[in-house]
Formats: sequence, structure tokens, C-alpha cells
Amino acid sequence: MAALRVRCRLFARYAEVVGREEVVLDLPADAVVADAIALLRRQVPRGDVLPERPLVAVNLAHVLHTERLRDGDELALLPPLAGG
Amino acid sequence: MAALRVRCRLFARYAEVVGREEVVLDLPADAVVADAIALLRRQVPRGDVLPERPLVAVNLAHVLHTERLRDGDELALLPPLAGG
Amino acid sequence: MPFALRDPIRVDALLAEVVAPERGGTALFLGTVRRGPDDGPVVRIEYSAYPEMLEAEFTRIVSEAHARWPEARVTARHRLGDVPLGEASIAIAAAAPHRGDAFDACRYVIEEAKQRLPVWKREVLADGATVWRDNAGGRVMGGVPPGGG
Amino acid sequence: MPFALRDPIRVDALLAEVVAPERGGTALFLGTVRRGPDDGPVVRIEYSAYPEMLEAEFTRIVSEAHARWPEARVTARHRLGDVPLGEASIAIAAAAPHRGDAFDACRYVIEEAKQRLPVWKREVLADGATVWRDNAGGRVMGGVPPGGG
Repeated sequence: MAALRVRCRLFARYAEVVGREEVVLDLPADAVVADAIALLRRQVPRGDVLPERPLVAVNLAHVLHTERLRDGDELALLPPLAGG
Repeated sequence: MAALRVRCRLFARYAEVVGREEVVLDLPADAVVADAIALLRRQVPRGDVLPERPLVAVNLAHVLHTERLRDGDELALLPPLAGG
Repeated sequence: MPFALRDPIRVDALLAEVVAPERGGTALFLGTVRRGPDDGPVVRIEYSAYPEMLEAEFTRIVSEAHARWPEARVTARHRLGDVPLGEASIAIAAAAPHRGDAFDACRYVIEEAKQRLPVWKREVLADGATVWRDNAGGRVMGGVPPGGG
Repeated sequence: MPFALRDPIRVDALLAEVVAPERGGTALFLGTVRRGPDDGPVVRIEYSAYPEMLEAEFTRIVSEAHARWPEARVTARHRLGDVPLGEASIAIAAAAPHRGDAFDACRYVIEEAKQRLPVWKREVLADGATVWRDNAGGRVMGGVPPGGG
């Protein structure tokens, strides 16, 4: 049984590569960002083309891959930034 | 006999103090800026109210008081700057 | 007022938000769309974003600037969608009683914006091909973007 | 194009002179008229200049900036005559391929302009009295101005 559910959003080149802008991930209670990325890369077709350590945000803020996830979090994979 | 003639311009507060915007100064051939200032302060009514070492320009460029003058030069006494 | 907009950035309006008689110095930065270093003819450049995070991150950056330069007033905009070459994609205005603070606050915001704003840029070339660009002007390759792998 | 003008400074026109697709960063500085620190009500502020030297000195300063930052394009204006509170008396725009150069060139020009431009400022107060101000906001006294004696 999954202990937490995370909404994972994909943008720009990453959304293009996997052909999706959003994926729901079910994770164990002690999951960190790195676990979610690993699951995403296995679960989604062409997910393995995504980098293993992309830039990530949780709930609209940049975080490290060691950040703990909570049920209902919004995780985002951010391609190399080009703002400004 | 004067060896060189210099046109001396006064601006802003300095023009207000002496009531003139321009004074012609006749100076010896080896005169420097400091000599012109000294003459101006003696020659013009209320000239002694002008500072002894004002900011000065010759021919539209900032110079030191040791700068040699040449016949036909335009000397200017510049009150404390307030541009920008 | 949201930081993101789809129309041209109006510099006068941005300046009017920060300029005031008690703030004697105003610094403005404009980032202008330019060609990538190795491009053929670019017909247009599209900016996209993670919109909710763009607003949140810009708010944090401007708050940080206000904390560091309390007398400064800072505002900013990022344009999204198609931006023609030579037009501004980002604008930052900072006014302060002392001009050094205005320059420093403006510079802080653009440097942090470049590092942190979730915005992406795609060039559309004359032959219809598209190129994703990162912030250094490099191409973002397939699934292993430079710096992301 | 002369640096001095008597009408309001048009920021958009100034930016248009330097912004171009190959110069991705543009820094603008605006110096805005503000009250002196110890004033009563100021009804207007008058800027005057040594006009020929103002043009010559501005030309030298901009040339120095171009020599130090060869890829930068720099332009500037100084307003003379009556300038209402809150409006710009000086504007400097610098565009460059790299934003650091744009900021540095812009900052160079304003710092040198403050030190070197033959411009003077007189406040007209509500009672008709006038006060000459130096660049530090101090009053320029009778014949022995601060820094001049």
C-alpha cells in the first residue's frame, strides 16, 4: 500500500521527451525526492531518458534530492533554466 | 604690456556673487591658472568673495591651478558641481 | 500585480512603480532576446514557465532584495510566450535614496532570477525545427541536458 | 545628438539608441530630483550648466566607457532648466552582450558624471528664496562654497 501520493509536473523539454505534463506517483511513507525521480523514470514510458538528477522543486520552491516528501506534495522536474 | 588675454567665465553661484558672467583678464606670458584667479579676485568688485582655489576648467576641460595659460584661452570658474 | 505577462514590457510603467522624490536613484535592467551563438535564422523565441512557481520565486527574490536594501523599492516583470528578437524578456527596476543601493538591488534580482526562475526558452528556426536553450546559450539536448545529468 | 535637453527625458527613446539583438543586457540609470535634506517647501529646482563644457565632458566620459567596455553601447542625457520633483535630471543607458559590462559601463558613467559635469542646481523655495545645492545635498554658501575654499 502506498503511504503517500505526489503529483509530479514536467515542463518544457522534459514534458516533450516523455509526452506528458503530469504524472501521479505513489510512494512509501519515508520517500525523498530521489525516490520519486527513480520511480518516475521506471514508471513512465521513455522516463529513463530523463536525467537521474534533474533540478527539482517541491511546492513551488527549489529543493535538494534528499528532501522528504509528504502526501499531497507537488513535485516538479525543471529542465536547465533559461529565464531572464 | 600684457602678453596674453584670457576670457574668464563665471557660473551659477559665482556669477551671482560678482554680478557678472564674463571677465577679460590680461596676464603676463608665463601666467598659470592660479595667477588668473588671483587677478580676478583683485580686479572685479566683490571678487574677493570668490574662493581662492575654486574648481577650474580651461578650454572646456578640468585643469589644475598649475596649468599654464595661453593667449585666447577660455578659463571657467566652476562652483561645487551638482550634476546627475 | 503578477510578474509574468504576455505583452511587451512597458518600461515607463515599471519605473513609475518605484520612482519617487525621496528615492533619488533608479537602476533598471532589461534582458533582451538575442540569437543563440550557433543559430541559423530564428523566426521567433518562445518563453514558457512553471507559472505558479515563477510568481512564488520572483516574490521571494524581491523580498530578499528588500531585506538587504530596506530603503530600496524593487519591481520586475518576465515576459512569456513569443518574444521578438530585440525585445525585453525581463525587466527589473530598483529605486533607492542612494544610487549604489539601487544598482546593487537591481543586480541582485537579475542574478538570482537567472539562477532560480523556472522559465524555459525555445527557438523556432526557419525550417520549423525547435531548439531549447539553457541560460548559457547552450542547446538543451535530448534527455540529458547539460548540467542536468 | 546633444546630451543636454530642456524637455522631460524620454527613457524609451534612450533605450532604443542602445538596445539591439546582439546586446542582451541593458542597464539604465535615472537620477531623480529630490528635496534637499533640510528644506522647507521647494516649489521648483532649476538646473543650469556650462553648456559647451557639458557636451565636451559627457563625450569624454562616454568615450572612456567605450574604451573600457568595447562591446558596450552607451548613451546619456542631462536635463536643464526647471525639473519638477520626482522627474529625472539625468539618464544613462548602457547595453552590452554581457550584463555585467552593461551594469559596469552604466555605473562608470554616472559616477564620473557626478564628479565632472559642469552642472548646478538651485532650489526655489515657497517664500521666493533660492538655495544652491552641491552634489552632496549641502548648501553652497556665499563666496566660500564647501569644497571650493
